[in-house]
Amino acid sequence: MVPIAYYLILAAILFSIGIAAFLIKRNVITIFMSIELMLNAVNLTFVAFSHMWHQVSGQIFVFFVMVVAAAEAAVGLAIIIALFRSRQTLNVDQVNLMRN
Amino acid sequence: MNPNLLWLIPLLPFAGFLINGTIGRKLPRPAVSAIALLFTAAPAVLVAQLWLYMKSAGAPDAISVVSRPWIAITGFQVNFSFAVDHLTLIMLGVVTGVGFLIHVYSASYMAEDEGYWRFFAYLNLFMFFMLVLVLAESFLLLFVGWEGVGLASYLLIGFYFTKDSAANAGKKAFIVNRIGDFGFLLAMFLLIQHFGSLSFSTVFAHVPTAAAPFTAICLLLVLGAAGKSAQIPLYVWLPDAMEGPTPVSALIHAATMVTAGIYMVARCHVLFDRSPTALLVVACIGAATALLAATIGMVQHDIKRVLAYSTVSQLGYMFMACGVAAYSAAIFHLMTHAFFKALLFLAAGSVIHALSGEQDMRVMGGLRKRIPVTFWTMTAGVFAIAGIPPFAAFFSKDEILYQAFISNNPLAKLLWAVGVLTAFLTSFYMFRLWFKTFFGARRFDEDALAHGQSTHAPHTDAAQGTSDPSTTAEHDSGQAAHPHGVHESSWIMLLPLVILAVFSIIGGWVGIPLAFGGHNEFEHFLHPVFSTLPELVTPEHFSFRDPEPILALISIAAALLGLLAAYVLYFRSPGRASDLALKARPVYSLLSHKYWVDEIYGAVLIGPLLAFSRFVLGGLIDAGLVQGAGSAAGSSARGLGSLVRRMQSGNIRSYAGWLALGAAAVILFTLFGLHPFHP
Amino acid sequence: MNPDRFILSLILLTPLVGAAVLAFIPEREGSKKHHWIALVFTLLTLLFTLHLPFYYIYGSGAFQYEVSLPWIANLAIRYHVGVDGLSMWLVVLTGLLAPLGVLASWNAIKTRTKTFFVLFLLQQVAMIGIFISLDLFLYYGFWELSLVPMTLLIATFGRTENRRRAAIKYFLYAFIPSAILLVGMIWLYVRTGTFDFVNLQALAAQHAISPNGHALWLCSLAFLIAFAVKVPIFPLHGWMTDAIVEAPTAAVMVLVGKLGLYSILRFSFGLFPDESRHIAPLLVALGAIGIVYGALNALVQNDLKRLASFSTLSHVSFIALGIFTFTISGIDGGTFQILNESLIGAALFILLGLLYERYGTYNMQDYGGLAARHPWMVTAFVLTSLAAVGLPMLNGFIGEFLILNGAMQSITKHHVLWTVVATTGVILSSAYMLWMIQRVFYGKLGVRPAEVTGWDLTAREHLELCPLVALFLIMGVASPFWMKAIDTFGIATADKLLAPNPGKFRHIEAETYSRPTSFVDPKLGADALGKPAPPENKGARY
Amino acid sequence: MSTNLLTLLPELILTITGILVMLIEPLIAPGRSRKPLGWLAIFGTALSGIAAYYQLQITNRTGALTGFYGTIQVDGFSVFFHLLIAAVVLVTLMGSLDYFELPVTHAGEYFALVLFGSTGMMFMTSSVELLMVFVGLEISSISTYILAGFRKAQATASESSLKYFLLGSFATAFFLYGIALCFGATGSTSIAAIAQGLAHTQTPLLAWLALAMIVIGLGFKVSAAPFHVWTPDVYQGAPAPVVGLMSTAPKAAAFAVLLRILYSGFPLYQQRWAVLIWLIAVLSMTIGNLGALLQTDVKRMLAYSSIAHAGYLLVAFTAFGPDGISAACFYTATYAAMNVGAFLVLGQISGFGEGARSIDDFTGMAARRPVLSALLAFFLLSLIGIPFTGGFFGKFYVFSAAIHSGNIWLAVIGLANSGVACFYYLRLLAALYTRPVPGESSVSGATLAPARIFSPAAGLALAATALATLALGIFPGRILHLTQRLSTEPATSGTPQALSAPSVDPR
Amino acid sequence: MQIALFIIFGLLAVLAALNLLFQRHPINSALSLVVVMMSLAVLYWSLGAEFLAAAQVIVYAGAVMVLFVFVVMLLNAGEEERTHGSKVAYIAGIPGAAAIFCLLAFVFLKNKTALGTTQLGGYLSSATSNIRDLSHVLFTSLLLPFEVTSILILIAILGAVVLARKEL
Repeated sequence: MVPIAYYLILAAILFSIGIAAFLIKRNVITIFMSIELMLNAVNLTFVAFSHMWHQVSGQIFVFFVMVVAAAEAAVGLAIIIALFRSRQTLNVDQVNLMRN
Repeated sequence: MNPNLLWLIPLLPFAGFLINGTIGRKLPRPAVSAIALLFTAAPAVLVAQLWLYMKSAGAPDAISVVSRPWIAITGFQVNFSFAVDHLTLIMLGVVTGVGFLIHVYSASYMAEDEGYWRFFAYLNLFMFFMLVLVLAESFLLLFVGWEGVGLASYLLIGFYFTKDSAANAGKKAFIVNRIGDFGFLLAMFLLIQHFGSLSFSTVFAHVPTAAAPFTAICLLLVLGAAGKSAQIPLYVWLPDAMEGPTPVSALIHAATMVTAGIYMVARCHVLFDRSPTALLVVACIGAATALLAATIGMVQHDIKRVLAYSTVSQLGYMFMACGVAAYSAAIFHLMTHAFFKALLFLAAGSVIHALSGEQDMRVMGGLRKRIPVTFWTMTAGVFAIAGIPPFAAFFSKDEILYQAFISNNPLAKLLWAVGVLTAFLTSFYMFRLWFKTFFGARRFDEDALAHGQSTHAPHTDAAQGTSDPSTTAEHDSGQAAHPHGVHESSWIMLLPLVILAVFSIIGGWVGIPLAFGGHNEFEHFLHPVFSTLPELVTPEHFSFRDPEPILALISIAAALLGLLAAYVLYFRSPGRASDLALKARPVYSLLSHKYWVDEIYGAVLIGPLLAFSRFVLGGLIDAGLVQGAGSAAGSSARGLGSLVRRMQSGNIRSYAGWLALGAAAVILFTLFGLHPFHP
Repeated sequence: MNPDRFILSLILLTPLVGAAVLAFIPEREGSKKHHWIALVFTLLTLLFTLHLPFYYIYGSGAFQYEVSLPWIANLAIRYHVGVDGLSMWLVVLTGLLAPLGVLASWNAIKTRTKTFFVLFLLQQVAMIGIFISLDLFLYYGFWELSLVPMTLLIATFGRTENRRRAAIKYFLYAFIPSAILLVGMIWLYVRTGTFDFVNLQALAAQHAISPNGHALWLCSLAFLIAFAVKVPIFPLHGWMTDAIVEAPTAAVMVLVGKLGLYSILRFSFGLFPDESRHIAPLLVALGAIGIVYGALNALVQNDLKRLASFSTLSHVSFIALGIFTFTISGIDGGTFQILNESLIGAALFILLGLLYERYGTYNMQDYGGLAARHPWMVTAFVLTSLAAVGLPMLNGFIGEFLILNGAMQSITKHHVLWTVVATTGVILSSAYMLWMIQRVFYGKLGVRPAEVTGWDLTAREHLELCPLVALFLIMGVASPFWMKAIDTFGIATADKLLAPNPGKFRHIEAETYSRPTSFVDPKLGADALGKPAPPENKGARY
Repeated sequence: MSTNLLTLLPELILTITGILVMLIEPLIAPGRSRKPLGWLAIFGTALSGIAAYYQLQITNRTGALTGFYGTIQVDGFSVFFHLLIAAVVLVTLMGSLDYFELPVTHAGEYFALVLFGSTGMMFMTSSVELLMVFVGLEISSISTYILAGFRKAQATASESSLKYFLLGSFATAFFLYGIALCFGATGSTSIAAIAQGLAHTQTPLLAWLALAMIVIGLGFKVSAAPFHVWTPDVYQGAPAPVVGLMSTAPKAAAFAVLLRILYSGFPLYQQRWAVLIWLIAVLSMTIGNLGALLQTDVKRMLAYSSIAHAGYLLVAFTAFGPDGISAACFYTATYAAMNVGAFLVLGQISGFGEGARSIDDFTGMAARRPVLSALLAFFLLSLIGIPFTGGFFGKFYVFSAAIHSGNIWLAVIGLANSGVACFYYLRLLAALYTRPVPGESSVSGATLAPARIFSPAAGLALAATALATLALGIFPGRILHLTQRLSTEPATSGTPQALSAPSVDPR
Repeated sequence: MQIALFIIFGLLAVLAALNLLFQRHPINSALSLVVVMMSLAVLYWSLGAEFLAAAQVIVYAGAVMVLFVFVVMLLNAGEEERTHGSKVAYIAGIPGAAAIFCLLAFVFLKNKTALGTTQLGGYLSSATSNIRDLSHVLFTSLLLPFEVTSILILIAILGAVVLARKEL
């Protein structure tokens, strides 16, 4: 008998931690991980609503999010590698050639 | 007589101007002067014919011609229209007659000048505008002539444009005249407002019944007249105008143009008669100017300047006459003045010519024998202006003084007293000029003159046309061009002098008042024009209680007193004048500096105006506010822009921070935002 | 085939075709090919514009040579062009100034001639478009378009290093208010569903545009401010000096005045009669202040072009003053003065350009004593200056006289005060113009002329100046030829805005000066000149 | 042809072409030019454009087509965007044929990525199912992430790519969250069903939250303030033709999605989102224009300008009803034409090496590259909104829609903004045409791409964009007609089919 | 039962997430993320999404995270340095994140009753799984997205190749 709202709040907590991690972390890979964390939070929301509405489409959505996350991971990590090659750093604070 | 010939009167000189102005440079000098003379003589002939016609029995009081409209908008129309009545006729006679004589004189006087063709083109242009002025049948057309003669005056004063003083004087003349025109324009606007027309006939026909601000209109017109006729406070340009060649001074700045103001006031007498205040102002201005200019004239050394101040002073007389509603007296004096002042200037020109350009009276003297014709003609002029009977000005000046005395003007007696005092001063300074120039010892260096070098005037050293024209700054340069000893002028120059001298003597006889047994034909002649005045004094009403003879005696006495004073100071004991000047040093200095009027104008009006323009308008408002508003807007936009730039730190984390903040804001707004349409 | 149907489109298209032709002709160093082609096209345009006055029906105040075709049907936007008494002469004027501009650039523009003439012709297209458009959308198109070639001309051919800044400044000053103008126009469109000026004017006359007076008021302000900046009217002239100082002669000739003033007359007065009347006292005051302000500033300039720019400000302020008096005299005079101002300004700037070509400076202190060297130039210069200061018998006088007269007859607040203030401009203008002449042409030979040998006007330069000078004289003497068209507009506009006050002005029949006893038929003189001139003071309205 | 296939036709053609490109790529020797692949891609894109036009003819006759269980809907609205995207891609491909110089490989992949990415964009515009939208969005996003970092040699390229990727994913998470909440509020992810569900939802707060999240996610994609921060950096680092592409086509698609979701998904909350969009529009216009004022890098400046243009476009959203949609579609088209054109010119002028970057580098360019300068000037004028260009008519249409709906002050702000905007466009414009200061050459010839005559393809592309920009300004009638017709469609889109019916109840 | 699962794994997920936040070495963070994912898998299962639970473990925790760890290893990423990058992230971002959380929580709590609760036993008591329904929907009404995902994956491969390949 757990209220759906609790699941949602749990998801919100994770989502917010994800945002916070994006803001605080300096390592590009960790920042990327925090995005994954946010996506997971959204997934939890989907599943909770899916449960609430008795509809599988929410779950299918999660399934697609996983696929997309995987694809993004592939591309994102490739980008990170490319960046590392040209800059020799993973610290986002040093990735600010372009500004203003 | 075909009235369309009226068009020709001004247009012929204009044709002369066009011919000489465009191709004159390529023509030989005789051709230039022939053209100019021809196109000046022809109008004179026409005017003579007109005169004969108008004098003949049964002739209309006025003839007029009207052209197609010049300005035509709904509700307001101005045509080119000329009209000739007796007033115009006198003016036409003066302008064409004196004008022609001066043209003749110039042909010789300017013979050596490089800008010969230009000079005659300008002179013809002046004739055109002056004739338009006097022929005009509407205020606007009169204004055309008014401005036009100002233009011609500007061009002729600045004829020796390479000389800064000449260019300055021309500019000053034009601008000061423009101040007068400012008043004239405003007066015209008021006339349109209240009469719906600028035609003399229309306006004057409605004046008796109309309720218009006549005082305002008249005062504005007076401002215009004061500018043109060199009255206080706008007289300052006329003395400077002597920078122009002497014939110009004679024609424009003595005989014709400067009298336009008097002509205009006389022409508008219907308006002035409705406003006693304006008349009073006119009279006061006239009297004050007459006195002021006469006092200054006493201490001038430049022969032309003496004459210039005398012109201002005489114009003051005419103004005063207008101010006491003695318009025909004013016009009478205008006419005689045209004769004798033109004569004086031309004779002065002859003197200058004789001395190869020298104008300073202090280095003249004893010329009586050397240039006898000039001397005798000049003498006629001097006696005329001094008011010695029976010379012309005696009658006209006397008429003015008499009219002032008997007028119902509250200041009548004072005006008369000022007039008499001025008459004394006039006589004094004119005889001073006469004595200093023609009598006494020779004060010039004849050898130097013979070699073309003046001990006094450094500006006569370079001969025109022989050196770089741009560096040649000549004063009446035609004179310096042929350095030789003191000599009498050619007969071409002397002939006009003689003719004018004759007129200076007999010119006043047409207006001998009844008191002296005359018929005052002049006044009768003008009667149709000034018919609103009370009926003329007829012999039946004549009585010996009339003060005219006594007044005349007083003014003759004043003139003789002036002669005597000048005789004592400048002939009998020439040193006494300078002693007197030393004794009364402050007064002398005040007079010789012309009451510091130019300086006061400079310091009070022009200087502050320029400073205000430069610093307040140019600096504070234009650079500060107008430009500053733009740049302030620009820089504030840039400031905001740099804020936006600072948002863009280049750091991904800060970008995410903005995103998060923005997201929070959007969510917040969506949930709790203002929803005007939503409960 | 009746050319009336397409003459306006032809006038509009000819320079456009010219620009296109020029754009495809390769440019070679030192070649005058582009000059000639531009000259041919501008002359062709002039020729076409001359059709207008010759076949114009002068009695009618309606739009003529009208064409109205659907353009963007979905939004009721039409290609609607036509001219009336206000715009007809302006079109001719634009046609006239273009060849003169080309001639004035003959030697001044040596490099990048293609760019120059393409832009120049485009500028002409835009200006003609502005004058003939009767559809608000079409009008706005040309209005904004007119900014572009000018901006580029200034940026490309500006004289000093400041040119880029000046160009941007000009554009910004003109564009930002125009953007707000667009809001006003769209608002009108939304309210009425039409962009057609004729329809809108009819609606405005019936007060049927919007019952919301407040919105209407704001809308009229949007219009007025956009136009006033372009004119420029006194405090909004921040762009002007820099632009004039930088721009090449041919561009300056068409830079100031007529577009904005025309637009005020056409659109502000046509669409917002009541609002315009409301704001008239302010504009009259600004006009009068602008006259004096411009004149006083001109008095203290050392740079010839800056002086000319302030004198231009003074002159356009005259016109603004005149049209906002809402009197026939003021509006007629103002409209006529637009023509005069353009011609005089053109002549003045051409002359300054010629001086610059010879001596390479606009600094007056470097000049002096040129009159002896360039008699023809000084003649043209003096004539132009005299026309500018309003010497009678030259064109400037008639405009200024009617304007000031209108100001005096107006019933706006404090009109007498402003008339007096404005009339002082007559004094001041002569002061600065004559001072300029003196400093440039009179006195001793100046620094620059002493170093450089100049030459008097060449045949081509005579060709540039002679038509202008001739026009000064002709327009000064025969103004009714122009005025009869302008007056139809004046009547229509002033009537609507200001009901005649029959009590104030008395109806006066003009009469001839001659007495009945005259032996001459007074008409005789008139007949001899070709046409009787019966005075036609039908109902004195001012 | 089955309906399903017909609804997919353009996407299908693009996909197949992309696969062909990838298949042929290894067959070309490493050192050889990849141009044939480019031509293939161009051919495929053109074909898909024709297919989209064919779809338009079909829908003209039969009305909207739906396919694949109602996940996609082909109507005038989607076809309009299909055509637009196809056109943008076509022009970009033509313009970038010569862009990749030989030592730089991956030209084949570039063409394939562009093709696949445009497939995703097309899917976005035609789908009425949020899952499909999401997948399409990811396809287009990921391909643009990659394309942004294509000039790997430049340090800025990978940085640009990384920033875009990280922040894009961050925003995607929000978008996704929005979809989740939407699903939570209505029990469906089909747009039509959402609209129905919202009518009687128990949890309107959730729906509002969903609305906010979706606006955030899509706001990021269209680079509307305050979600614009990535734009300048990414545009600056990315290759010019790619910027041209990604500032227009994905944006157009995102706008299409936003239009569909807002107008047909959330019509009930119109007042609520209208105010929100109002604010975002004002903020975007203002920040975009102010930010651009001080820029010296041309691409960065144009990036800010694209933020501002997103703001102008959003103005149209606030005009309720068909007017707004029509205006938004029209503006998208004009914006695409002029912006792609501008970036193509930049690419042609500065080349792959990007020799000319700052405004000063362009000083006096008109003397050296007259045609390109004239074209750039023309595009800049259109961006300013000078009449007789598409930019003007678009702006005019947008603001007249806004005024029509009573948003006069929004129009005033917007147009005042466009006044500010002209300052920075003019700086570039004036620089192009100013004579360079003598003695101080702006850019040495070496850093510039050699002043070659650009290839016929690029010339064609430039001519096409310029003509389109001009035509949209002078004869906007046809496009206007189309957008006005389609403007009624999003509101009726999506017949709720399978998804709206409660799925199998587990019990 | 369910509440116990929720509390335990929910707490675990939050703690692991916080650990991700506070760990300075990326490997530690990665492992924390794995813990989060595992916990979520349990929660999915408790909400009746068995298939997702499995997929979460296999795809996410298994494949994706391995990739992460691999890259961390490949790039030899060490502990992150303390650099002073952005104040905005702290000044604007953290309050923003907090505000987002508060707003979300506010909405969820406000609608707590309307959202209802999980049925005790729900899927857990059901003998059948929902995989059939899932696959039915996936291959009928959501067939197109499923197919189109292949393009996505293709792009990902392409991109990875393009970006990660060393230039000559």
